[in-house]
Amino acid sequence: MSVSIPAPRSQRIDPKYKRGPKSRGSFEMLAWLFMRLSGVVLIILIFGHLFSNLMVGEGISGIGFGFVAGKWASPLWQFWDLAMLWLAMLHGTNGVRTIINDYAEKHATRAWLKGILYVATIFIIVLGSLVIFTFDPCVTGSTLPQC
Amino acid sequence: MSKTSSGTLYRGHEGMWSWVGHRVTGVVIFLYLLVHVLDTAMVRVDAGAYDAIISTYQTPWMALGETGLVAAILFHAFNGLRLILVDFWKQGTKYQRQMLWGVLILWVIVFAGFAIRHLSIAFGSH
Amino acid sequence: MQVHKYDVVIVGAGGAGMRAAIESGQRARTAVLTKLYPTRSHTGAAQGGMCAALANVEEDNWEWHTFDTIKGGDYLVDQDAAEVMAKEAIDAVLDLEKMGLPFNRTPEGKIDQRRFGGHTRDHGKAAVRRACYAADRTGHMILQTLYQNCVKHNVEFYNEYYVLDLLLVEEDAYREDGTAYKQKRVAGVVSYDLATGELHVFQAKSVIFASGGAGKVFKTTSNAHTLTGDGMGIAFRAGLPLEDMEFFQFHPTGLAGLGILLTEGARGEGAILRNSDGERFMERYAPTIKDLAPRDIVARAMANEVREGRGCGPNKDYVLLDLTHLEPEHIESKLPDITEFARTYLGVEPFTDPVPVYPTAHYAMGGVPTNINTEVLQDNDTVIPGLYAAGEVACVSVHGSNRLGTNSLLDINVFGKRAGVAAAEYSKTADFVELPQNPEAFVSAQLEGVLNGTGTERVAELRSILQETMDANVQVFRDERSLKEARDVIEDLRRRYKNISIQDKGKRFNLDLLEAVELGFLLDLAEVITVAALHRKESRGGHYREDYPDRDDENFMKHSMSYRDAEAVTEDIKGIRMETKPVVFTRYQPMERKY
Amino acid sequence: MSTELPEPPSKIELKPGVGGGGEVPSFDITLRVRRYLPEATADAYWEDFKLTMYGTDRVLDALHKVKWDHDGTLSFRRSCAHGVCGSDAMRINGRNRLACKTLLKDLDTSKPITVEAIKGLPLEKDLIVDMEPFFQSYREIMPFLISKGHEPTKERYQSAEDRERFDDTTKCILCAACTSSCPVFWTDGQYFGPAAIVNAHRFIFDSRDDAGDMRLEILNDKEGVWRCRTTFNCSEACPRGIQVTKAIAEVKQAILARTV
Ligand SMILES: Cc1cc2nc3c(=O)[nH]c(=O)nc-3n(C[C@H](O)[C@H](O)[C@H](O)COP(=O)(O)OP(=O)(O)OC[C@H]3O[C@@H](n4cnc5c(N)ncnc54)[C@H](O)[C@@H]3O)c2cc1C
Ligand code: HEM
Ligand code: SF4
Ligand code: F3S
Ligand code: FES
Repeated sequence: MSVSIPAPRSQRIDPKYKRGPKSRGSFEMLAWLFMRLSGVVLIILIFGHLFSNLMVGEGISGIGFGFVAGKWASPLWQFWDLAMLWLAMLHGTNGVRTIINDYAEKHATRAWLKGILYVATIFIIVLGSLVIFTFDPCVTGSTLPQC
Repeated sequence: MSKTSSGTLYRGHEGMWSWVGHRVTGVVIFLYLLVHVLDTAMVRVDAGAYDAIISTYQTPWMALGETGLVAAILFHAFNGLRLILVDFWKQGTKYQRQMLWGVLILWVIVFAGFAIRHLSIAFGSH
Repeated sequence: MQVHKYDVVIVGAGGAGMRAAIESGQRARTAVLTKLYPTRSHTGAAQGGMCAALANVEEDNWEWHTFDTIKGGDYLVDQDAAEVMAKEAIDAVLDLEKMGLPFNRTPEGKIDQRRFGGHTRDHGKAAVRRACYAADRTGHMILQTLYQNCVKHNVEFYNEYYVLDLLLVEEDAYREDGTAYKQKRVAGVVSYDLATGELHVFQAKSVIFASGGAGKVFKTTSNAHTLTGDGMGIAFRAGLPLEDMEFFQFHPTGLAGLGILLTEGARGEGAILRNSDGERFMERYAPTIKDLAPRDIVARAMANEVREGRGCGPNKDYVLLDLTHLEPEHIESKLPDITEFARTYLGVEPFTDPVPVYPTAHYAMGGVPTNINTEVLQDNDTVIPGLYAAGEVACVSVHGSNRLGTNSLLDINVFGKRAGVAAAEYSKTADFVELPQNPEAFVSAQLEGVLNGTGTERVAELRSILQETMDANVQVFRDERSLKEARDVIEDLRRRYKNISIQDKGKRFNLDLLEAVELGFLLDLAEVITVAALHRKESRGGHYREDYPDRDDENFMKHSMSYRDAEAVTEDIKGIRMETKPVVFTRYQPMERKY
Repeated sequence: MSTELPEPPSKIELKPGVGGGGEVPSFDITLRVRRYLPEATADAYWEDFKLTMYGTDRVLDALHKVKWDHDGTLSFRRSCAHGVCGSDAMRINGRNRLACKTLLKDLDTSKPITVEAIKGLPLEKDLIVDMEPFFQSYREIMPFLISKGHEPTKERYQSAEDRERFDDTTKCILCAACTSSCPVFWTDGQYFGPAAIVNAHRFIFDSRDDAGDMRLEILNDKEGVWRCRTTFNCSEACPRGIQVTKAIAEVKQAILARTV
């Protein structure tokens, strides 16, 4: 039964529990606040989106290129979807960031995962925004009457 | 060393399990959102391709998935409101449990309404 | 083995130890050794209050407080010490307030005060509001506040270090009259690190003992499992005397059968005791202050009611604490914790039903003798340079033969502070005393002995026999027969103790081993208590001999001093020598004690 | 100040059977303990003990019975035995409780009662964990009164309402039941944890204290209050009935109010 026993333990802290340097500024607070504010707005945006896409008219069966073109003809829906895209992506990204912080213990793993997350987020937001702004009802394959 | 103490499950109460639900639904929605933006982006490439993708959404299997997703969104949304009330309403921490029951009731009602309409459309049209 | 060097080493991190540490830590390099995390100390269990003649709610002054303390202790109190305590009480409370203690407040915002047993206006005229309190968790708030201030001052703690030996060296010295004697000096302490099983020797210029009480010699007790009288036991083994050990306080209101305390503050807030006839029996025993009579009187009254068949319950073995006539909101705001104890542990709802209570072993009035500067004495008047003691482990003696409620939290603050200052000041002028050869030899042999023991006796069994016999024979009522019975049982247990074995042979957190060591202290102390009680053939304060029911000032108005002495035989016990020490009188002459 | 009460009657009629009692029922239980003896085996394992216990016995009594009558190597911390010292927080039937405050008869004795160490702190032996990281977080929030200005000669005055403001959080006995029940704390042990926040709250809302801002600054950290996900495990676990999550919410709001 020879086991090595660590040195006297008084006030010894397992390195795992040593806190890193203090974070500066109020980023975490703002992120927290943003989660709640964006959450409230997202409820309206997402419920409106789901309702108009899936509940009224023919619901899911009615969705197609024409449906999208019809919607984005109105600046209101353009703005609606743009806001939803941004808020949901930022909200979701921040959420996933917290989750990574929680469960990825190694610093390097954390950095990698968050790197991938941010790249994906930027890509999706930029892509989505471009799609909404540069939407062209007469893209190849369009069978809309105005083309 | 601490593995031995954390290996087993903590039973927790409603609060903990609702948080687990909130977290899981949050991630699910996020992953879906990534895909959803990509597929919607097809409208910028080719209208036919977009329609083709959307038509897969219209199959019964995808409709079921879609229903699940909405279930997740509804829970996440209502529970999100509960969390906001817990944070900002003075009595929020006191009534968190009652609010959770409220969330679940609301969730069942709204989800039932949605599911009936959505599934009848999805299955009806095929 | 490791050796550490500190100016001041404090043994114990309860109220007394941490109050000392706050003073000493700011003046000298100080280490606090404690077998529990500081906030686990039993000071945190204290409920009712800490008294001081602040006169915040009604007229009061420290002289009345002095008088009450002396009378409460049945005149066995050293009056100079009582004066010091009552006078410094006011600053002790204010110090705590300044450190942040959240006392309950009066409508004007001052510290609120409540009544407590034996505290009176103008020498016994009526009960007075003297106890400062924080709901019914005054001790908790004191312990937390002191720990907080230790954190503030960066006090060095060695948590879960059991001190098991005191290192004393002896020198030849001469008294003023030319007679030679052996002067003891303190070199340090030996401790056992629970986490690793290693011994650590702490060399120190000053050592303060603040290791608390010894309630676990009894079965029914309000004291924690860890209050095994280690400090007293260590001092006794190191050849120091123990003073007034026969005086053990039994608190009237322990939850029946469990011993968990319901504060006297409950009676201070208006609760009363009733017997099986529903009678408020204290009207018969103490017509003036009734339920708020000092603890020894109330405890005896209760035991007497039970003995005479007026006890309640199926076995008629307890009486009732009645709070039902009080306003529920009032109870809820002033006594939230104890009502919860009644609910949790007995399933009784105190708002509507009276609570079963019976006296429970509570407080050791005796202990390591010190003077008013907290310096430990090696005999009646020779100070051991560098060795101090404060709190329940010590006997100054401010409590005499019976402590008044709230005077202990006061004691630990007043004398804890004094000890901290004195020990630090001493360490500035003194040098280290050289450690003896192999300082840890005694402890390591003792531990090896237990670890390698192959006997058949089990620690838990011996301990429970000890505790039962002490409850049965050395409790509220004692007489020659019962004390002799206890003595014989203890003698037998001591023999069996040599033949123990334990199951845990490891080095990590070997609590099995330490329980065996603690049992050794308990046996020593139980023996001293019993022998001292046999020796005092009178009744006084907490010590009530049915065969000698009266106080006998002529023969016994003096402190008892028990020494360990291999040669001596007292009351048929070999190894204990009894001596006496005069009581200090300043201004109050003994009177009959009536309330 | 206590109100003056009328003298209670000298004699009353007692209800029959007052004080309860009667035969103390005994019952059999299986205590299933998560053992970990680092000097003997590398891993933790479950061990069952069959015991006969009595009416008012608590889980602590059952543990004592094992230690004293069956297996002396079983190790756990305890001291006061009535819920005021905070030594014996452990996971009983999957949830954090104090062993000395959990009556066996309140548990389902038909099934084994499981007992294991609290989660998230380094396990040292059986039910004993290393508490230092926990106390370290506590120390970091400056848990002591800091007041500027001159010391009054007598006490500082404080109105009863101001005193009441932080009453709840003064009850904390630092048992760690809350922090070790927090799913966020389990993840990496970096989160300050509810207990530290409770003790910060005790000073932030004390009208006599002047360093509230500093404590808010400390807790406005990536490991501070914002990591709380309001799972309420802490509030449910607290043996002192402290509204822990509420205290955390109040601290969050104080930080918000101060920055915005
Ligand atoms: C339930 C209860 C209620 C009470 N209520 C009141 C009240 O209302 N008013 C009042 O005035 N008094 C009250 N008292 C009495 C008072 O609380 C105690 O007498 C007082 O707190 C003792 O303080 P202390 O510092 O001497 O010891 P403790 O607080 O008991 O501390 C002892 C310390 O010594 C350490 N220690 C012990 N042995 C060793 C060792 N071998 N090695 C290292 N460290 C060791 C322990 O770890 C601990 O830190 C009450 C007592 C009890 C039990
Ligand atoms: C419908 C309206 C929504 C509301 C009201 C809402 C509300 C919230 C709130 C309040 C939080 C913070 C929880 C906490 O701090 O404990 C949160 C977290 C989160 N949300 Fe949402 N949300 C909504 C939509 C979304 C969407 C669309 C996504 C995905 C893109 C999403 C993904 C997440 C994620 C991943 C988290 C982190 C979960 C965690 O840390 O446990 N949410 N949500
Ligand atoms: S807040 Fe409650 S659970 Fe947490 S440490 Fe304090 S007493 Fe224990
Ligand atoms: S359990 Fe943890 S997540 Fe918040 S509510 Fe309590 S601190
Ligand atoms: S033993 Fe003190 S809290 Fe349980």
